[in-house]
Amino acid sequence: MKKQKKKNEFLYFTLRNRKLQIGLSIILFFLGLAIFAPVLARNEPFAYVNLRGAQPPSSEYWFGTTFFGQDVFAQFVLGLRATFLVGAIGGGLGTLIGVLVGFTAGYRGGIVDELLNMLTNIVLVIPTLAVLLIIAAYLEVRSIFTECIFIGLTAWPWAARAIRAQTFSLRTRDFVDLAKMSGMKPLKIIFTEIAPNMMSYLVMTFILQFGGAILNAATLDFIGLGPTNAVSLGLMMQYAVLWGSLLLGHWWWFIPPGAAITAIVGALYVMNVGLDEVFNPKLREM
Amino acid sequence: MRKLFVTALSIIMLASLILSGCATPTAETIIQTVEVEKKVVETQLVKETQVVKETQIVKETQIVEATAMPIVETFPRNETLYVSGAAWGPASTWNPFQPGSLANTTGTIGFVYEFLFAYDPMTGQMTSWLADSGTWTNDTTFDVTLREGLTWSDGQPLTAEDVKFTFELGQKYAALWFAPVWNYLTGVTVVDDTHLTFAFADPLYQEWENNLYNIPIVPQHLWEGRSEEEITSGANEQPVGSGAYLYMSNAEDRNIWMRNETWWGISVFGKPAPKYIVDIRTSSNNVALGMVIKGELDLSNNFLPGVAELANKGYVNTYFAQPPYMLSANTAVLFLNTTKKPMDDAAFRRALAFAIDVPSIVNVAYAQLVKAASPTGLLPSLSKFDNQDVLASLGYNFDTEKAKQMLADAGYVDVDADGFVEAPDGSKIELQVTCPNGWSDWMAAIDIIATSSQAAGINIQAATPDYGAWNTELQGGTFDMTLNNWASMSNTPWTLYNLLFRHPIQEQMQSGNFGRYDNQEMFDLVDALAKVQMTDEAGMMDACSKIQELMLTDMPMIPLWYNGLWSQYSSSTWTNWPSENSTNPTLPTTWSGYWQLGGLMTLINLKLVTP
Amino acid sequence: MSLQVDNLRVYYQTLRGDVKALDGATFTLADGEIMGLAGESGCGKTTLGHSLIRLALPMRFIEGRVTLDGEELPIWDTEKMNDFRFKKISIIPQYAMNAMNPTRKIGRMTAELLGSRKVDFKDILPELKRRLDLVKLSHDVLDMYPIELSGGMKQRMVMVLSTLLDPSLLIADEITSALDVSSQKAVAEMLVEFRNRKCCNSAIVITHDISILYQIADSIMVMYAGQLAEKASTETIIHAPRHPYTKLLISSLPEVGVKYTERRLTGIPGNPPLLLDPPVGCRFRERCPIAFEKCIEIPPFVEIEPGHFIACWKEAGTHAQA
Amino acid sequence: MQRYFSRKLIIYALTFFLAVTIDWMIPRFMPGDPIRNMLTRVSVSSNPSAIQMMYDYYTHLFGLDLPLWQQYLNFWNSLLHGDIGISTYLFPTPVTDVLWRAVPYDIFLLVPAILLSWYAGNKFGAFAARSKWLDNTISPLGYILTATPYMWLGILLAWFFGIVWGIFPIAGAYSFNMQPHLSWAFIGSIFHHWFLPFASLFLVGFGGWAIGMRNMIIYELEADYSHYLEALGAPRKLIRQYAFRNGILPQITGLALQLGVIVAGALVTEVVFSYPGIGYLLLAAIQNQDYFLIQGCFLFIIIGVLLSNFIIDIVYVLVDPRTRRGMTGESA
Repeated sequence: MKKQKKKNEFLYFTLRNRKLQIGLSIILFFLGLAIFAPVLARNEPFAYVNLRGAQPPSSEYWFGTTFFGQDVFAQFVLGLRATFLVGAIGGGLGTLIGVLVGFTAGYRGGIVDELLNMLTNIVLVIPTLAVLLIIAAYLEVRSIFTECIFIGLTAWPWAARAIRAQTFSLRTRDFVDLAKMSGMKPLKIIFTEIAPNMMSYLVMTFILQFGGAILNAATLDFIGLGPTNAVSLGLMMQYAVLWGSLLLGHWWWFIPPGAAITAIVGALYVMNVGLDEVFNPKLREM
Repeated sequence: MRKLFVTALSIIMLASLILSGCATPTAETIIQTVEVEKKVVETQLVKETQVVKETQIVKETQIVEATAMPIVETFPRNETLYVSGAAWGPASTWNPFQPGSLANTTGTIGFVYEFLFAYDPMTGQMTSWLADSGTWTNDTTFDVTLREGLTWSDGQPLTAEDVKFTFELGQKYAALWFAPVWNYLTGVTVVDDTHLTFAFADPLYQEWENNLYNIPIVPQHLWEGRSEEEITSGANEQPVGSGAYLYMSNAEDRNIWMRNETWWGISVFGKPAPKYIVDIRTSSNNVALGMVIKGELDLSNNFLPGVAELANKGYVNTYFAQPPYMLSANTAVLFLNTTKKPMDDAAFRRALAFAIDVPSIVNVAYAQLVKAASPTGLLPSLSKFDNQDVLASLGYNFDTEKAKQMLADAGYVDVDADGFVEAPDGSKIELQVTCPNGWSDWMAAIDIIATSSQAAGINIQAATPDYGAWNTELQGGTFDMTLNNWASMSNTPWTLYNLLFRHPIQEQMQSGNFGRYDNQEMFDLVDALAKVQMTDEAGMMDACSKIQELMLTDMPMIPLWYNGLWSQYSSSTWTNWPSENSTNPTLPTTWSGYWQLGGLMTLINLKLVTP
Repeated sequence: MSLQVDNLRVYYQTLRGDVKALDGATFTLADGEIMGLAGESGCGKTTLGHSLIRLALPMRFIEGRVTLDGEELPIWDTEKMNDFRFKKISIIPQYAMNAMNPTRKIGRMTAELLGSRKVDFKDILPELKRRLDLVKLSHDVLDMYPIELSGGMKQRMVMVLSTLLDPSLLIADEITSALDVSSQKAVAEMLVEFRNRKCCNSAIVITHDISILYQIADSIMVMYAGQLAEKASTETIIHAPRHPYTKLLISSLPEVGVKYTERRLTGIPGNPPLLLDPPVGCRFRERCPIAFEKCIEIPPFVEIEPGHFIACWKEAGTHAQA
Repeated sequence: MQRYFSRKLIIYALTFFLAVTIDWMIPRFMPGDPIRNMLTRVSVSSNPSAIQMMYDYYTHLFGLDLPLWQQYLNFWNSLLHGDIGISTYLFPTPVTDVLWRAVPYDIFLLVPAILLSWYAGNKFGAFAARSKWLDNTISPLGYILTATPYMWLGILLAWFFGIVWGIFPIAGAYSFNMQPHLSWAFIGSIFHHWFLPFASLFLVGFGGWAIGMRNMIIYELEADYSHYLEALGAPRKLIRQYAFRNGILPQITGLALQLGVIVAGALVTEVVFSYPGIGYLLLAAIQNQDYFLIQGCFLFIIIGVLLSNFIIDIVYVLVDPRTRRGMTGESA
């Protein structure tokens, strides 16, 4: 009964929170575009459809065409797919590793914790992008998938740090002690006692990792170390700059991809704060 | 000590600035109105001379070791030429024997170090430079007469000994790029200060004459004490040469040259108009293009997509006022890996040549900035060596239907009805066409190659590995088909054919014949061409015709289009740029290796805009 | 008469409606009186204590009147209350362990706090030192950060700090619950000492621990479900309670000295009502062994003997009728 | 405190060791041959045997013909002697020379951008936390800024201010018509070129710090000590002041954690504005497959980040009394 109430209250706050409403609707809007990209895009992203080259947005080409006469809107919606894919896989992998490392460290404690914590702190100091750049630079063929993997593999440390701290505090709570004393198996304790209390943390970590992965991917793409055979928002910006869109005034080529990334990542951050307010009643008043 | 000097100088300059009581305007204000510009320039001129004087005083009284190069606070616009497009990285070497890295300090060869001869691709003539004349006295002896009164910029005379010394460096050090000349060069003899003789055994005339305007002559008195490492790979940070400009200074994104007022060539060719040349490295097209439009950059040799549009509107000037706008610089060739199926089949290769939509590459990928190549691959400047009969019977053009027919005739049929043909033995054909990632014009081009080939039924996909990976595939021969344009503008068709049919076939093909086309007949033809005297045009034509006939029959690689000699300029400060309307047009380029192809003459012909 | 509270109602705002945590409290506190405030968790005793000094969201003032030394406290107005806080009414919070800014030296923090109240730190320093002696703290603590003090030390420091301006009323909220038994006793005794030395005039001691009250309180007030149940002298509450809830509360303790902290009262069947929608009438009705029809109406809190107040129809029947 | 520092130092030493090892490993275990790439740029008119000789010569010069373990030891050895090789892309310039030329620009760009954005962001965030109204108007701006990809902001600034309005240059570190010298004009030119890259780094950082501080303050205002002060009638001003001071502490730690992200931002910003710092250099090194320069850039970045971390640690100790008093306030 009590649990039920708690759940309802959580849901209630979730739905009522303005920040979550705004954030979620932005994400859903872009996700919708990404999902229905094949329907929405009337042209192949790289097909040279407009023989007049770059043209501003029109009813035929909603976001105009590129220097080569490619449909910017088609590239945009398909690029969104890459963005969400990178966020989901890269961010998901980062969270997963972070959780495994952070949780093991926090829960086991002792020497395991010392070692894992040291590892985390070491990797934390090394600038992720520098490593990513170098790895990407030496990969012969890069797909969106490998990009996701490498972003995930380098993004976990701060997630691990946060999860570890949270596990630490949960581990010493009464209800866990109680469960231990009652002879519950560690795994069961983890799943029945600790995991539910960590959910809020996990969700928030994932959201931040999601956003971080998107930004990292955009940076890699822009520098020319993105996927060698795909379309993404970062690549669009790279091409736009390479092909002189700033000077030629082809603003429709470089504004949409950046704006979409900003909107998506911004929405994720806003959602994160919204969730924080939901999970942490003290903050609700502001 | 140098630091101290700079600091002292800075303080003096600051003091003089404060005394003169005016702030130096930035570049932007100079460009805005002409009247303002003039005024500004006058004050600056005064200031500059003042500063230079003070510099000299300081030098005389305190510092002996300091270089004579003055520090110019702000370059006067009417004495300075701003160029870009040659450098792709910060300056790192001024060693004239490192041609690859010299792009970053374009002018090291051409401005500082000079050659015996120059070559004018516009007229197809070798012109004398350091050498007054060069003649084959017999088949194996080449006599050179130097001009009188040649000097190095440090005042020492430039003599036949310097020339001999330079050539003999190649004999001593195999790592120097021109070392192979000693395969057929047997000795250099100095007759007197201005005369010397080269003796040969079985000379490669074509290569030799190419070398005459590519081997930079260095001063013996400064180089003879150097170690092998210094000569082959030293940075030579304070280059002393004989040429029209002196190296002044460099920063991460620029190199600065100052006119050599005592250059021997002033009396021969005239004085190059700009006193200073600032060579700017721009990483971004936007920057270069923007600067040209604003008149901040006088000449840009960057590849600037979209420049056609701006040229049409009159924002920038180009060599041609209409397509292709640019002169042609080199040939983009599609190398086919003849060791792989089905590229080992000449019939397939010829069909492919008809399947590729070159017009789209020209019009879409390059927005008309390039020209479709002659099937022989030779640049327009060498078009006199195109055999028109061979072209008429064996040439190719974009024709999807014909390509389909040729494939069918050769047994390539779509067996499994997937829209793509299978090889005569029934195996599937899945090929990749590659170029380095980020080379955006080529990336667009290979997309078109892939798409148009698919339309003809050949399953080709575009792929863009990184430069390193691409290069490994290229030289290791593991690619299917790939683009390459490494034969530079030359005085002889041999340069191109030497790249295309480089032999013998080795494990690593580093400088040509990447598709490993192994045909002794062809190799013999190219070797024969190498040994034709440059003066024997009929002989050259004959050799070229044979090469072209075999090449177009076997089609081991497909020349597609000419990459342009990218060049766009502003006439706001300097004028009299070469164009199709010039009486004696020269190459409007700053690329390294092109100064001796007329680039320097372009500077000499420039005139200041009279306001 | 130091404190007089009339019909004070303070609710908690929640999304599902008001939680009637304090529903009509009327009582007085004599000069120099230390009154214990006891009851189960969630009975409203903390709400009562806090509402007197810092009525902050989500607490909502409904009605009532609080008079301290003849002056009405504007407890509904956060700004106006500032004039009274610290000087007239003060609190030793439950979270005394974390009550001090961790990044300020205690002395400096005190000085800044006093300064913000227009009191000169230098003038009060001698008195501060005397009081530190009183609670057996070295004067050095002023030059320390809170983290350098033990729990007991922090508790005592906060005690000194809260009473520094000799407030008329001191609210001590669970001041002993975080301490070990020996410290508990010492702190409790110090509180009495403070009162004796007039560091504060009167005090309300909110606690779970009736044994502490037994040692230091002059009187005890018992609350149940947001309402007052009984108030009388300590002796009376411990030995002769009249309200059925008080009786059960006292009898359920195995012996004086054992906390009934978070445990449910096993001796009393049922649970306390939810204050979101409390039953009408006497809120103890459903668990009361002696409930009868009359209990459907709210029993008034009446004085049945001098200083002995009770809210129960049965026990105070005659008085209530009158 | 000693424990705090020794712990930190061990972490940094290990990080350095690991970074150097990664640094050494990555190029060696990845495909691509730097010497061959360098040689392809050499004139093609030379014959294969000459190229092979040049290849052997350079391979030997760079020590790539040794066994791997030997290369690794040599790497450490020369590293400790301050020698991290010769750039192949900028042959024959030593990598350290190339890097030292770039470092001043990075310092000049990054230090003000980091410190000012941190300072202004914190101030602004604290300001936003003052009231619901301010929060609702200011915070969205912060979210937008912090979510903006660095290069996109750079592109927008370059487009607006550099091309549309033409009031700022978009390439280089100082005007192309000048040589470095000490004058107001030259200093002006330096700042003129510095402004846009600085602004893009500043703005993105600013948004992040403002949001962070706003959240911190709200946490701190709900802390027990804030409630106690309120109960004792302390004015809002004092409470805010404490909240700000305490909220700053995690922001300092945050600064250390954000350094990696800022470095990444600087890298792309330098690319967008052709600003000759290490980021710009690293990209060129990657595009030219210059082993040694890539290693050098990475190493310099690591050293820079470690140094900054250490400085931040020291500052943290100075600011947070808990670490100073022998307590490990903030665990390593």
